[in-house]
Amino acid sequence: MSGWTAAAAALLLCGVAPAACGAATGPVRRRVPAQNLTTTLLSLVILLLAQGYGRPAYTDPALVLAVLGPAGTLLYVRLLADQLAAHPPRPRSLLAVTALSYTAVPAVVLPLCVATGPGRAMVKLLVIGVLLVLGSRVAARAVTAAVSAGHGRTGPAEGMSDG
Amino acid sequence: MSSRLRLWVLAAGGLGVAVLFVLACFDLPAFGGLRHPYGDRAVHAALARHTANTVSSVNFDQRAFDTLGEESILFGSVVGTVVLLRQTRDEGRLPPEPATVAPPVRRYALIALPVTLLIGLYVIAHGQLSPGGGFQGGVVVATALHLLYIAVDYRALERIRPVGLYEVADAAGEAAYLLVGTAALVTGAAFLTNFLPYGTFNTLSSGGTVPLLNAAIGVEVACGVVVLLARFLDQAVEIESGDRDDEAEAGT
Amino acid sequence: MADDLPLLLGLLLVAAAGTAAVLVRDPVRQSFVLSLFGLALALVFLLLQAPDVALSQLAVGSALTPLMVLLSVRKVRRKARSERREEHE
Amino acid sequence: MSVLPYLIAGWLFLIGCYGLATSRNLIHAVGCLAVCQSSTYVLLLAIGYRDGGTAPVFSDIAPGSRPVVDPVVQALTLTDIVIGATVTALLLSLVIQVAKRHRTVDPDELSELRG
Repeated sequence: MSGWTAAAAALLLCGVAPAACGAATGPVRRRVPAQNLTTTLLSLVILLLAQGYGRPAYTDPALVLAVLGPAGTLLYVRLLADQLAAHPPRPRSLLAVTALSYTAVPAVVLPLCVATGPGRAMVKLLVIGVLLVLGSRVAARAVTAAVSAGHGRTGPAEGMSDG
Repeated sequence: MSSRLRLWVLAAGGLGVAVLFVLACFDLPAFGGLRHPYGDRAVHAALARHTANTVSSVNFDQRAFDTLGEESILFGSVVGTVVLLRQTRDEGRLPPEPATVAPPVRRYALIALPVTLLIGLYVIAHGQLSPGGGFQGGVVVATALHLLYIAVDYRALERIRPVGLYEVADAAGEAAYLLVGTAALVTGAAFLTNFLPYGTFNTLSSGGTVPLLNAAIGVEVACGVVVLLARFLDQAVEIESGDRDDEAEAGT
Repeated sequence: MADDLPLLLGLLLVAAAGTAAVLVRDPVRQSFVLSLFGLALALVFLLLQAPDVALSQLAVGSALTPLMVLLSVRKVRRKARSERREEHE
Repeated sequence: MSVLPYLIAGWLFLIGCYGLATSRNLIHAVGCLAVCQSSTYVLLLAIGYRDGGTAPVFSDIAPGSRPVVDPVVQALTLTDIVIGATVTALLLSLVIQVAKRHRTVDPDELSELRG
């Protein structure tokens, strides 16, 4: 097993699995940020595996996940805005999730860039990294915005408030 | 049947399946085994036809007829959903409420829309080379369009999404697949034979009819998913059952 | 054995996520678990050396399926809510 | 490890069936059906796996340089995932219709309605 694959397994065990647990249990306010964190970390795991198997072609799923993961999170925020506004997540935990992805993305992408060397593959890696950072940033912002919009509103206008 | 009895029947059936399945597992070729007769032949055939992505070659060349069947299931379920979720006579339409979107979210979604669209098209176009193809790329393209629903609101999405056109394009994708298959008949070969020149290995134009069929599937899947989601969004956002509390708005 | 470690982890993740997806009874909560299940499946497909299939699963599982489930829930609940309002009147 | 992936596939199928049979909400049942469906993907891909093999995609490796896994099962699975999503959509639209006509999505209440 190469070092890259070992790193992927470690990230899977210590990053993706706890994040997935957070997204699978608990209230909606925890699930939405945790879901976004899971997609970000899984995308990094895929990048590590691609390097470990020596197959640049395997980065395509990571690329797709880097754009569709935040899209999924934003959909959740949009459709569950009422529940998020009713029970807003703590700003500190949101900040922690964002900080975690901010550190994890460069910590994985930059060594991969060094390993691949300059070229088309490196540009692709950097694009994925930028998309991941932007995605996790906007996910946190969207949650905050949904919460403040919900407080400004008088009643649930649209959405799925639990009856 | 009482629910208790039902659970017992389920338990008996599940146990039977489990026992038989486990017994069968031990008779299956061991996981990770080295004997894959079909796989080896498929790889050989794909390389002979200059298609770098063997999976695409199997889907759109060696088993193209099977994919036609799969595509028809997709087409059928899109048509079924359209029929089931149409607006009935006793339902009225409420104009969707304009949503307020936070500026950073709007900016991100408006930037991500073309990027996602581009990635989807890349996935479709490189189907015969790298992982991807019409099925995956089509879904990505369709999802990209719905970023507009996140970025602005449902009314903006409706403006760029004439559902009728997408329905026509969906059918056109299905028809294109059939036409490419029929074109093979004109050259004297069997239905859906790969009749075009195979091209240079590992270039965009390689693989003969594979890129064409890939594109046809891409169009069909993308348009089919857009139509599907349009029906669901209509139901969830716009259509109200008019015989209840929305009599006033049911005029349209 | 060490070479199979990521695959083993992925398979266990899939089994756990699948079980959770069935045991979570509320459709909204289930949609979260289903999307995680899709992610875990995509990972296992990649570990089984099937990037095409992983791509397919990611495309479908990350946004499309949860969106359809959430929209259906919204429609069904809105129905129930307008009904309840009617009963109160 | 030699049968574990097969067993996981079997487990997914059984747990999905259990969920289908005990579900109190049709939308939840559709999700359980998706779990059942996924078991076939895991089983098929596990059968096509080869130790030390890599994906049968030759855009970045030379053909013949490394052993590859079975592409046929991958092709079968790949199309079915997308088809499965549209079939899920069809089922969900049936659920919406049921909710419209019978004002409930609980299968038990629905069978009571039939008498």
